Amino acid sequence: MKRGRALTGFLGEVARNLRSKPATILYPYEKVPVPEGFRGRIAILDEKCIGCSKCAIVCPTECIEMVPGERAVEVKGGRKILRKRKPEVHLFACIRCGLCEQYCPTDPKAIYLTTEPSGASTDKGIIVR
Amino acid sequence: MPEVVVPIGPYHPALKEPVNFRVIADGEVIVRLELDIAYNHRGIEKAAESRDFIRVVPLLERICGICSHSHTTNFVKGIEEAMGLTVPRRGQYLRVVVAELERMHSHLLWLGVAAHEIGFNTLFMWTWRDREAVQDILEEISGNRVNYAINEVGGVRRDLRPSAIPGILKRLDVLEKRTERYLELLRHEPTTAIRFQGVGRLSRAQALEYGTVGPTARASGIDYDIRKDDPYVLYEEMPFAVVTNGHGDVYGRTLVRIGELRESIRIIRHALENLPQGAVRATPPRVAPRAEILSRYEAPRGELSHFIRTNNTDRVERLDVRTPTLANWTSVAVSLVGQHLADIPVVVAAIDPCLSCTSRITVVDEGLARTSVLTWDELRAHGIRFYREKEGL
Amino acid sequence: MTEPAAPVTPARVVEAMADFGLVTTPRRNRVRIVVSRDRIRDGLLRVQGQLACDHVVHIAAVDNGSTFELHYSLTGPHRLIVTLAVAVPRDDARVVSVHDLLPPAGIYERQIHDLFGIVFEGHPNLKRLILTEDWPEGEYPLRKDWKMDPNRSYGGAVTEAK
Amino acid sequence: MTEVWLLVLYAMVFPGVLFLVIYALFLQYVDRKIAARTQNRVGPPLVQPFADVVKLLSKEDITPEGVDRRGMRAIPLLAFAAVATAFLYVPVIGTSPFAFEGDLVVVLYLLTLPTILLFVLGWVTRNIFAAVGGTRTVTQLFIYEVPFFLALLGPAIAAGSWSISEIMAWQGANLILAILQPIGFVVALIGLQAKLERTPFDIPEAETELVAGPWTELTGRKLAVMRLTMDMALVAGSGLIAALFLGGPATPWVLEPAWLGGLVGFGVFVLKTLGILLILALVRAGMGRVRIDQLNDFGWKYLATAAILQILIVLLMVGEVWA
Repeated sequence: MKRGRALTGFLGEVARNLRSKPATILYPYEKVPVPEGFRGRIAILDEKCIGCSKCAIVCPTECIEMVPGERAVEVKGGRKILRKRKPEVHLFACIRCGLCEQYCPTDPKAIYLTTEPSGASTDKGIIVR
Repeated sequence: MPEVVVPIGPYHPALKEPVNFRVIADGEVIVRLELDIAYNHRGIEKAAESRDFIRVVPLLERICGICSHSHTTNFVKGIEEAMGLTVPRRGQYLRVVVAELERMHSHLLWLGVAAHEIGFNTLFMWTWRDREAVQDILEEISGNRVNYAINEVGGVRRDLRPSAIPGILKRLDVLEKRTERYLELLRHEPTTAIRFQGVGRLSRAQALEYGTVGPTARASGIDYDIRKDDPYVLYEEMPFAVVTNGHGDVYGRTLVRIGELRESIRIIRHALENLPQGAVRATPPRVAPRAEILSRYEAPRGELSHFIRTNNTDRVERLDVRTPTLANWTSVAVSLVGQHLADIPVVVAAIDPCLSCTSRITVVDEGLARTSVLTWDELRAHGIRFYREKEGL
Repeated sequence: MTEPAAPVTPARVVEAMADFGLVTTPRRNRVRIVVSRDRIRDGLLRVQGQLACDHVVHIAAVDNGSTFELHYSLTGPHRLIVTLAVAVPRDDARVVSVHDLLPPAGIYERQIHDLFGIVFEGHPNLKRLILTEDWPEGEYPLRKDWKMDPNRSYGGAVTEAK
Repeated sequence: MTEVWLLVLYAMVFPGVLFLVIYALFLQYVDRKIAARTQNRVGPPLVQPFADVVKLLSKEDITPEGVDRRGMRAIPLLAFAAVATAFLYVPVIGTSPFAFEGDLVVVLYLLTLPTILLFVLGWVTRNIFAAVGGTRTVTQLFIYEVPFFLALLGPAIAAGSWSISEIMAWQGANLILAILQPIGFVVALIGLQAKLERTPFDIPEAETELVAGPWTELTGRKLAVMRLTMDMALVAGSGLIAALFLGGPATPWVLEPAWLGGLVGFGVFVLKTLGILLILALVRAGMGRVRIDQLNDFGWKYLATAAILQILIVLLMVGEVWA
């Protein structure tokens, strides 16, 4: 008896699925919705960066490289300093853990994760500047 | 029919990860089997010794893609114990929420894999569809669908937005209905019944003798669950029951996992509804004093234990990981003897083996001057030469 | 998993195991006993017999420099973790196998043998488990003094420096 | 249709080989689409099966070392030819012009040929998975073939003829046999499912155990032809069951002109085969794979018994009505 009910339940679901919309989407043509706070592609806000290298130190994959990028920047308290270096990220070595964003001392963050998916590429060496 | 050696793996459609069984079968019945798991060694234990506590957590998360939260929670709670650090209640509750969501997605994934192993692809697709809902919740909480990157020494890295909670609870209701449906289906669908019942049987005594853990042990009637036996991250405040049964076969393990899905939903509901206010993390000291910790955790696959030794520095002196899969392997070899060839996939799958967890330790030669990028032809030539020599051709 | 007559408490473990060596209780449900290398089987038998430990949690190996340390952690229905710590000298890295007392120990011992080079005497199948099959013999990567030899092949095809 | 060129047209174009190939690909599409939709997926586009065949045809064709190259190449072609020939006797528009007394037996044997060839294939390709799969193929053949033949014997006894077209005509005069012989109909459907090695009877090629069973070493063109053969066997098998149990393409009234009758008959054929496919596809979607020993139990205990029971009932009925 119970068995019969379970099986009709199963067949009912099969019939419902035949009528309803598929759960999958045709990916490159339809976009996947991402929630607020999604960890996506990394981005750098160069004018805020003070060149402190904290991001490069905490990065677990060591994908952040500090390169020369001299520029006058404002630090907390309105003081102006001359920064020596700026970060560059090897995009496909980045695991989007967000530690760099967490440890970045500036406000707004000079290095942060966007909500845009990283996507794929045939070029392994893409660098985010 | 004489004895035949059926090589299963390292590349085989039934295995999602590389492992090699040499199955010696007499016709369709298995006589003996030999096991080799050395295909996935990544040197994580060695690498962990050279990273500080901030940078080691994302590494440990990558021991396994499915139980990533288990490894990090187990590690950070060990380090917190060594430091004598108290983690804020809200942080602990969030750890529990993510841990139970992880258990749910792991069990749903397992259910799909088990169904696929017996060729029941509809059930496979359905469970994986529902698993998406769990991952959506995880994505909402942590920003990632796998490898949540939410743990750190001292607490969790992200707070949960209060506005997200009603949506999550609504999704849990749907998942609860689905869980009941799967339970009903597995109990009554004829092909799953004949393929699961009586297959890969382990008696209670055998399960104890071969040191099984997790759902494998609980399906043999052993009441062994670290969440109850050695409570961590406030599990003592959570309402749940340890699911056991006495079937001892693949069917029993399936029932245990589905039962745990239910319990997980209960825990998550409780945790979200009673989420304490306050901070989600405490600031940890930079170094951990000298200590020796055996940290245990009930991962979806069973008891996970990390042996951690710290030595007054900001990194571990030794991290020894014992994964649930390694504990369960011995029992697989035992329970497969005398079974049919056709049962290998489902019996192996029944412990939910996670090989990337188990053989995690090839050495990354960062310091080496030469690059280790091989062209396809070089790799192919090497493979052919190696096996010629090995097989004496 | 039958409870012994007296409930197993840390105090009882201390009492039962006092003749083996230093017994410490680092935490509420953890007991650590230092056992000498020759008495490890006796220790395990005692733990299994008198303290009803029937489940091996972990066999951990640590490199202490001049010695290796093996930690056999067991538990039972009392959920108390009893750890037997055994020191094994580095230049004579041998210890007797306990695969017959604890069947799951067989696979853990293989793993430790593979990574630390500790020989478990009496183990029936001490073959390579974790490392790749073309890993060189006699190299144990988890020893602290292990350094990669740039002139050796550690598996995979050898390519020249670029 | 007595002129030779008409016969050639019939054999080669419509409803012969060309149509068979196209319709086989279409049925594969329907089958995959139904499976996908029950699983809540989108499923393949209409041209996907065709694209698959084209892709496979363009792929590298590998013969394993030490295997007889010509023999291995001949196997898929032989299977293809057997199924294509069998299809000539299956009525698609009206009756088949090749029909003769006894064509039912010929069709059954021709449809068995691909299975036997799969076993041979498994045996010659020197692969352990293929060999085990080949053994399972034959074991399974012994299990389902007897009930399947018995089930198809029922209509022949009832109609008193060994010709598919005659049986069809008999159903036109009486009732369709799915109603008269429901047990036989069900057994025949199960037998067909097993013959086509579809879940729950895909034991010989169980992916998670034997990689692809006898198919393991097939690549490129050989694989394309073999897969096409199995799809064609689906058309031929469902067409056969449609003819024997559902009255085939016959229409209960005579339509004028003749081409209209043919067209309607063809439509009826398509509808009936699609109906049978729907059942087969739902069974495939709704079940897991059984084990060979479990199939043995099921086949001999229940399936064979049911088939024999049906034959006894038919014999009794025939005796009563026509004695």
